Amino acid sequence: MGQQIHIQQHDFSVDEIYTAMRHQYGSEVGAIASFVGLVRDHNMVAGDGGDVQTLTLEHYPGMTEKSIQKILDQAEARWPLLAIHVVHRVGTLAPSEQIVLVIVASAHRDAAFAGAQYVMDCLKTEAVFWKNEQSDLGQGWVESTDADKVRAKRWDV
Amino acid sequence: MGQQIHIQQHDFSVDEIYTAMRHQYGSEVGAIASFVGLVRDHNMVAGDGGDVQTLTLEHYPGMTEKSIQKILDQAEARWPLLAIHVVHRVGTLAPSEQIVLVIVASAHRDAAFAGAQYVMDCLKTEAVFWKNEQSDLGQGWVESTDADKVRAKRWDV
Amino acid sequence: MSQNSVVESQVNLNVKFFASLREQVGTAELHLRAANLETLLNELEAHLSEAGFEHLLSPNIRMAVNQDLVEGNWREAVLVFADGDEVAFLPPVTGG
Amino acid sequence: MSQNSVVESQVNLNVKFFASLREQVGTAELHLRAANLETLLNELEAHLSEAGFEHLLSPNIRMAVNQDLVEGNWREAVLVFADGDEVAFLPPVTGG
Repeated sequence: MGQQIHIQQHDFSVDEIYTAMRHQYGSEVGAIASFVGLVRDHNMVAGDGGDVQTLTLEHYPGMTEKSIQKILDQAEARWPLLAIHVVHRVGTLAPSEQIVLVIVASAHRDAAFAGAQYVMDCLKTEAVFWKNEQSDLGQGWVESTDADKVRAKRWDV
Repeated sequence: MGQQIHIQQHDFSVDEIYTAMRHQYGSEVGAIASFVGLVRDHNMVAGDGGDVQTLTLEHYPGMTEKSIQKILDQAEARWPLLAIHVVHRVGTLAPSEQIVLVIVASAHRDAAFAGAQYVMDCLKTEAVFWKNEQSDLGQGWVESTDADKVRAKRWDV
Repeated sequence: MSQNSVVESQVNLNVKFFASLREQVGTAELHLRAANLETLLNELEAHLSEAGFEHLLSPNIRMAVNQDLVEGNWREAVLVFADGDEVAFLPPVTGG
Repeated sequence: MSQNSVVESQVNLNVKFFASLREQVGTAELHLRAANLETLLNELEAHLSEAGFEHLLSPNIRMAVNQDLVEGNWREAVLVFADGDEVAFLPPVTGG
């Protein structure tokens, strides 16, 4: 299966990645599911009612890629996927900016959807990133929520 | 919620639709899930081992749009969605061509994923289209499979 | 379509056939006059081949009037038509 | 890292702290010498503030050696270090 993982400060083009994936596997591809996460202005950090001004993402170069690699290997073992491409930004982002892209190609729609959702759920709880929210009232570290953990757990057989 | 339904012969640009959706709701949008279905060369019609040369989609103008509208209304009632855009092609398509796009924006990733998957599952079993596959060995009408019906049924509460 | 008409008069109907059914009945559209479902079926039997009419009645064919599906088994429905009604017969659908 | 060493000698370690823990201990990286987990913790206690060291030991902090997470409770693990090992302390992660 084709796996690509990119951790980068600069923005990404969904179109470029979609187009490359669509053509790489020709008419074997019946389904491409994708997910983009964007910075919301809604505050996630408890005890701070301010609007989000910026979100800063920190990572651990090397280990972060390994943590994502492990997630993609698990997805590949569970569903018949042709390709997964993950782009995850780090650094300081403003509201409306793209944070993450997960895009999955498969012969079958169910596998494509499940693969993309699985990778996103695991990114929330297992990928080695940290998020700091800066609002007009202060700053704080974002943790994965209990709901995130429940979502990731539901994939355990 | 912003709903758009387009039934058309010509191809569509995922990028244009994604970009418009991303900017229309500003920083309320935290998640955009999308799905593209493409023509596979793998034959779906029983008793015919030939490779697919073309796929012809027929619809019932007016009623087809209504059938999709109903699906989007159901999705909107179930999840907190900001926008759904469906583009579905009709006419004769070659392998690798784009058939359908479902793209859903929400504040939350679970709603975006569920909305997109629900709409796709219902399109398979409820949307008023017919598909005729032409292979090098003949032609035949494609029906939704039992698996498609099971997938659509799983959304019934 | 009105289900409350007391007097059932013959009206003009556009009758449409789609996809595999269109192929089986050999036409995409018929312009017929009928007052209700019973008289429409008589007309259809008269205009279609025996095989085509049998296909129309097969269990997987659904009926729509003015682009609304007739709920349940349309063969047992009580339908009185209004002038210009569009009646469509649909084989199993699949999109996506 | 080798868990089979018989002789445990002091080696050079790069010790990294991330995100909220980096803020709490007040540094991103320390270069320390230690032979095993026990001597490393002694070094860390000596180099960090009392509050910083307490944060390091709090239950939600995980440890990685050479970018592999130490499974289970790292505080109870038997770890013998090799020269140049990279030891990282990670607060709860979240991506996506």
